[in-house]
Amino acid sequence: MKIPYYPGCTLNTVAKDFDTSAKESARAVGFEMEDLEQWNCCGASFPLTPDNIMGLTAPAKVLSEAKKAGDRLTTLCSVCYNVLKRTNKVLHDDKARRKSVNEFMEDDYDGSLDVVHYLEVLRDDIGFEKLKETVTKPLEGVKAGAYYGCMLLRPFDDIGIDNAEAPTVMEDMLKALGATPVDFPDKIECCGAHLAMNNKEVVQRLSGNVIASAANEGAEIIVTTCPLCQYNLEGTQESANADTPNVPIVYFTQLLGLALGQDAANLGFDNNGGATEKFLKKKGLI
Amino acid sequence: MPEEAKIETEGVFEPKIMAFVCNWCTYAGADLAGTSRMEYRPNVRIIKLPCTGRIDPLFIMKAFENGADGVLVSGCHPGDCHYTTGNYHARRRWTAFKDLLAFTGIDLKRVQFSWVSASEAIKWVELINNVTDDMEALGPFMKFKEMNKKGPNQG
Amino acid sequence: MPRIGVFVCQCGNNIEATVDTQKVADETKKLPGVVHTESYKFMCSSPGQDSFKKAIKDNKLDGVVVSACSPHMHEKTFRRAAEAAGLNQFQCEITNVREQCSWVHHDETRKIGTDKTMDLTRMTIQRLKKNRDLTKITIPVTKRALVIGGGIAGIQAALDIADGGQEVVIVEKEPSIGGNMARLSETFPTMDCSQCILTPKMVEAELHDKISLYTYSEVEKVDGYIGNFSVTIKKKAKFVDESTCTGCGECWEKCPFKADSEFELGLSKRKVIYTPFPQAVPNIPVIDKTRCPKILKDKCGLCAKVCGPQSIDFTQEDQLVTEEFGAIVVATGYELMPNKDFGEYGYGKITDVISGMQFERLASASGPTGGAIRRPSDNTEPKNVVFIQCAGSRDEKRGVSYCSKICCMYTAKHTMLYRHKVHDGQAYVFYMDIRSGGKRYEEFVRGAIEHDGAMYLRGRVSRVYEKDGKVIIQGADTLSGSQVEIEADMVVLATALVSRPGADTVAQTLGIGYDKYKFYNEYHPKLKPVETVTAGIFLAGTCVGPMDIPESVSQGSATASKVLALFSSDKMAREPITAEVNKQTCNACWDCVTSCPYVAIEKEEIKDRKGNVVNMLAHVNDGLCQGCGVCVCACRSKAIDLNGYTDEQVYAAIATF
Amino acid sequence: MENELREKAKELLESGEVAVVIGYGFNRKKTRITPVFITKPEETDKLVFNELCVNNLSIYLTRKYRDIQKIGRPAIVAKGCDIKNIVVLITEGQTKREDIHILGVTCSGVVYKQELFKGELKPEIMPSKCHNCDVRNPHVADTVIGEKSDFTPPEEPTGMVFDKIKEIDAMSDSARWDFWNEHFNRCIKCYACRQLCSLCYCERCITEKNMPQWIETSAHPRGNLAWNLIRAMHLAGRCTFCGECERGCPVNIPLNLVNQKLVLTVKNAFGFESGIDENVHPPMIVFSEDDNENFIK
Amino acid sequence: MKIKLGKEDIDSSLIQQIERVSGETIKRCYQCGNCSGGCPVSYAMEIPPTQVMRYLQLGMVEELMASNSMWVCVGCLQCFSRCPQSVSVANTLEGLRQLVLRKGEDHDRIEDIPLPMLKNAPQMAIVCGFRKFVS
Repeated sequence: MKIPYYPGCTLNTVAKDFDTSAKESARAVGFEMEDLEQWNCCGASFPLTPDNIMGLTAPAKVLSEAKKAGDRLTTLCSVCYNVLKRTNKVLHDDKARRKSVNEFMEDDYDGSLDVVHYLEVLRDDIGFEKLKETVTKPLEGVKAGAYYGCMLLRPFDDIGIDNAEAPTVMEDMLKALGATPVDFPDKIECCGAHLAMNNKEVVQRLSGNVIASAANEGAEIIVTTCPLCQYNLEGTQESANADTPNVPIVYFTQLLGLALGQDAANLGFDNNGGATEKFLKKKGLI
Repeated sequence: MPEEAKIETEGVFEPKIMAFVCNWCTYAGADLAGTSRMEYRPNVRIIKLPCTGRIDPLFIMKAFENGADGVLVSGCHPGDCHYTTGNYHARRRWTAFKDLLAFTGIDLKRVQFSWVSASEAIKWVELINNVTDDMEALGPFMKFKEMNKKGPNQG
Repeated sequence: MPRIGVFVCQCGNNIEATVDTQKVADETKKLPGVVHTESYKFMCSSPGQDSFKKAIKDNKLDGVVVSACSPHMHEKTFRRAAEAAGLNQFQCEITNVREQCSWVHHDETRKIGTDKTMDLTRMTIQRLKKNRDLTKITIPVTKRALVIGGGIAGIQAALDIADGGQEVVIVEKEPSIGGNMARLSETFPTMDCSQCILTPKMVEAELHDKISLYTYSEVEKVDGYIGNFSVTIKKKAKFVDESTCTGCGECWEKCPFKADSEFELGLSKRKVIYTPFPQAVPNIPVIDKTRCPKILKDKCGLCAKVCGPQSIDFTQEDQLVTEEFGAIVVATGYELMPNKDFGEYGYGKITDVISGMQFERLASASGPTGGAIRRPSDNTEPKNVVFIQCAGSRDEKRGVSYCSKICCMYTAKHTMLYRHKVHDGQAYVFYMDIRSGGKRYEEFVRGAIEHDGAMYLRGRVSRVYEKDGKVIIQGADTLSGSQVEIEADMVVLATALVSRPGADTVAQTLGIGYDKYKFYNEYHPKLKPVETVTAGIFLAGTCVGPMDIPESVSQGSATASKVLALFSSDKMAREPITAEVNKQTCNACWDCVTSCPYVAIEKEEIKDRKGNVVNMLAHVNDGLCQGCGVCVCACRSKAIDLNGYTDEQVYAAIATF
Repeated sequence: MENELREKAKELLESGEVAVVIGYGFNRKKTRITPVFITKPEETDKLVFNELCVNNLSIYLTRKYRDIQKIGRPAIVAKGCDIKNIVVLITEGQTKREDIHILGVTCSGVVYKQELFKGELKPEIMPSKCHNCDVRNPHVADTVIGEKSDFTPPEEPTGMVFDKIKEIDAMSDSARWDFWNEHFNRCIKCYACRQLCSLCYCERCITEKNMPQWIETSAHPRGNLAWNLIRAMHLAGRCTFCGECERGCPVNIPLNLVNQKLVLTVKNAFGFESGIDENVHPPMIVFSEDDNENFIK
Repeated sequence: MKIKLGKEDIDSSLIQQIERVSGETIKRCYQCGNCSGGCPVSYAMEIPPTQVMRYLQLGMVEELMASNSMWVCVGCLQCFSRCPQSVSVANTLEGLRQLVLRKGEDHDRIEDIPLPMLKNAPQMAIVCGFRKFVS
């Protein structure tokens, strides 16, 4: 099975390791992610004002390209997923906006694509049972807190890949990998996102809350799906004061790659800050 | 103002729409729209019948013959019929009749069917506005109007 | 030439504001056959009706059109007046120019309204010209009432009808009557113990010689019409012989198997042979056949062994009985929206987040904790309790858009009960508005705040989660504009009151209407609040919508007065809107017979003088025909027509268009 | 086969089981096939059956021909397709199964019009119904006469009528309207369609009801349209596609198209085929709660 | 604080503009407070979400423009997700931001962003940030 894949800016550059581990893992469980031939940045934010047609054109361009490659498109980054899926829905449901957007495009696009997140492919196409069978290095004894953030869940009617208040898809994946998922209340709270740019105080507080909440429930490691969450949580962890619990942050494809037997050296743990490698060594996983 | 221009401005097309509705659901829904002081387009003339089961295809033919630009047929949702099953019978008749009309070349936008319950005042208002818009977009229903001009068997 | 009068009502300014009624009167006067027209401020007022009657007599009118409000409002009024003036009442027709014209076309120039009124009135005039004199049909009345639902509304209705001397059957789905009220601890605003005031009525209903209780029973099928309903009732197998059981309790004492108690909302267990609560009426247990090992796999049977009067009968089967009734009171009550519907409050997974009804059971002296407030997770006394109002109510996105009406009051009551039982406890209430309209209600809420120290926070709770054995509430106090976090021991949701599951099926069985929340539709929300559009079927209590006990009781009594009025004579008159067969043109194809929803059309034998059958023709039974007109359309030769909605009348209206 | 038929007819008349045999015979000049009503056993030799017997004799079982019914219990010579009409008549109470004797004849197709027959039955002179016939062996009969046919109809109905329906379906609204108007405008309201149809048995036809006059009786295009459409509606779920209406139309209106269109609708929407089982109610007077309603808003 | 209220405040063209741009109907908000309760950055806002909606209902746009609320909102949609009236405060605040940005008034300048941030942060943060803060 081949699924066209949209890497997005971050996963194509600073977080390249996440992208390669995802592709390797995909191959291991039986599907192929094919980079789109042509793609551009999705805009990294879905325009919240409906009159903002320009904000829709960048993702529409991506979708239109993707349509040439097939009927489905998968993404890894939660933000890309959110932006593309919501834009797709607008173009599908709202004739007027579809018309306006298409005026700026070479090929008309009608919103007929099925935008799916990598996790959805694992859950719905492959199945976690099958994933479990493919695991070669079970993450035994790893108490992992799955952190969802906003973009994978909200708004539920447009994109929610799982129950908006009590999602379990990541926990189910972690279970399949042999880890022990730890539920924590703040797993659906915001990390501060783009405020990283100009409001460090808010980011540290929000990300700090997430880390504290996970630690309080006994998580030894936090798993993210969004490179920006990853960055914010990591940053908070690094500059944290003494009373913030020290919990390593990993991207979900890193753990996936590890459990499926990929070489730890290629998974980019060295970029996660020292705590991650130390933790994984302690657990005997690298 | 020159005479021609005057006629043109006055001659804004106001579609004539005939609605056959059941007494218990749609008629009551239309009443509720009134009680709630909602506003909708004035182009519809309602003929109240006890049940959609009483609505004969002949009524629809006659309405067109008499110059209706559109016909609306509306009653209780399935399961809600005051007479328990009248609307199911009606639904069967409409299924056949609409196919026949379409086969004869009548645009099915000219005959619309809907379920509007006694509590669906908003649906009623939207329905009337939409049907009126549809008829406005389609323009006067010339097919019957032209036919009316003809004498017997002039081909 | 007919002599028609047209009366255009101004309805104060309701019609006049957008319709020039005088112009309508003047213009219609010009129509052939119209001999008298007038416009009047309030046609329905008594001077209005007097002038209406006078005009009929003075002008020797043979038909009248009243262009006024919806026929659903005043058709009867004007038809009665027309009759008083000597006309056949079916020569009076209403044009609906208020609900369907003046109120929905807000054109200040009055052109739109006037034109449309004129059109509509013209259509009615032409229709009227084809009207025929009709006479009402009289039908016999079975003086026996069925009450569906044995909650407080149903009990009250039954008691009042029975006290009026008529027979009543109460059909109750559960093993005992009492309904939701039996679950309540104390009742606002008087703080009477619910069971103290309810059980005497339950017992009275049981002992009343005019009332029969069919508990553990459901209505399966309803045929017939007002005065003559034929109802099939399923009496579910209780596996206990009601005639011999003494209710001694030996069986349920000895029964070794337990299940979650429905009555206690899962807060405690009951036995597999059980009565739902100790004061059950009738005090006869039933066996839960889905859990009884004797029934499932022929093991145990202990209850039968210990039963003195040998009342246990494992071979009992569901029984269908069909009985005749003249009227039906529907009082099927309500339910609370399930806790699992509240995502941000933990989807019912947090044990210490409970519903208001569960709190009632905790506070009830006969409840699982004997009236002590204990939180379900660890049975400790909660010191901080947060009450969340509007859980599911006034939330059109994920719950229901309406206000559940009783929660403001019962939450205030809960905070009081809580403080009375846990003196050092603190109650917090998140509310959006406090709706305390009602006698002594506002004072009651103030008491909760001022006397019993409940902390009221105006805001909604955004999220509830568990942390370190506490329930954390994250919400807002909009009055101070701040976020609020409370570490509570227990949360009580004032969950929305919703219709019972299957309320729609019951409505369909009865042929009554319901809204999108499956609450039953009144005939008119203000003026006919306990009637339905189906004659002879009445509504009481929360099956209509949220209401409190006083209201439910009032409605119970109101339905009783309607039923007793119906039963006051042996026969009743019915609208003559029925189908009629033209015997000359009937093809005897029986399509009408097949399609009639009421089995109202029979095959009639036409005999010659010697008594030989020479022909068979369709014949409509006036008593059974409800006037839907399905047969009229089924008949290809148009040998059937529907009185009141004849082909000629409809044709005339279409032709005027 | 004719001998077999004559023998049986004779036997029935002789035994008194029936009073009349409704069948096919030649006209005096022996040029055309015409209905014959045999009441005497010795006249049964007049009965014929061949590819020219296109008429649907079931019409003589309706109330339109009371004088024939007065003769007594009839036997009727019927092809499978004609039997379908008889089945509908039984369903609709117009006759009783036990009151008639059906002499079912196996059939290998008939000509559409006798004039076209040049001594050989070629597919192109057969009506569409014969090409798709699923009742060449009579499905309801008291006596079956003739050799068993092993014809199986094509899965998808073929023939001119079906092709034309597809063609019309593909047209634009206005082209369809023009097509039908052109045809209906020719209608002279002679009601031959009605007279020939065994399912048009109404005591009083809708056009003859004049209070109110739903359908104009003059041959105005308006009334012509209403007449032809409402007649089609009255046949919806009943019409067996016998084709007599179109065959009889003096101005060649393709009535088979409208009627067959509704036959297809009824088949697709309600899974019903008329004339198969006399114990099943026709679809327009019953319903299913699950009927499709995607056209209803 | 005392406000003087008139029809012109409630129905001002500015309010209509905000409604048009944001696609939200301001009067749908019935001030339950759920958004403020769940908003992760409510604590940092000078005017918290529920009050934002109230200010708009009262036509107090100036006060909102002067506050930091619109620049603090991170668009996590928790407000919309739990709003019983399906109102999105996030959309409304974006509408306010657009009112400023579309006049060409930037909230942030690239020069003010620390270099390590520009170097190391995921591009998405920068792209998104610029969309929210720069015209």
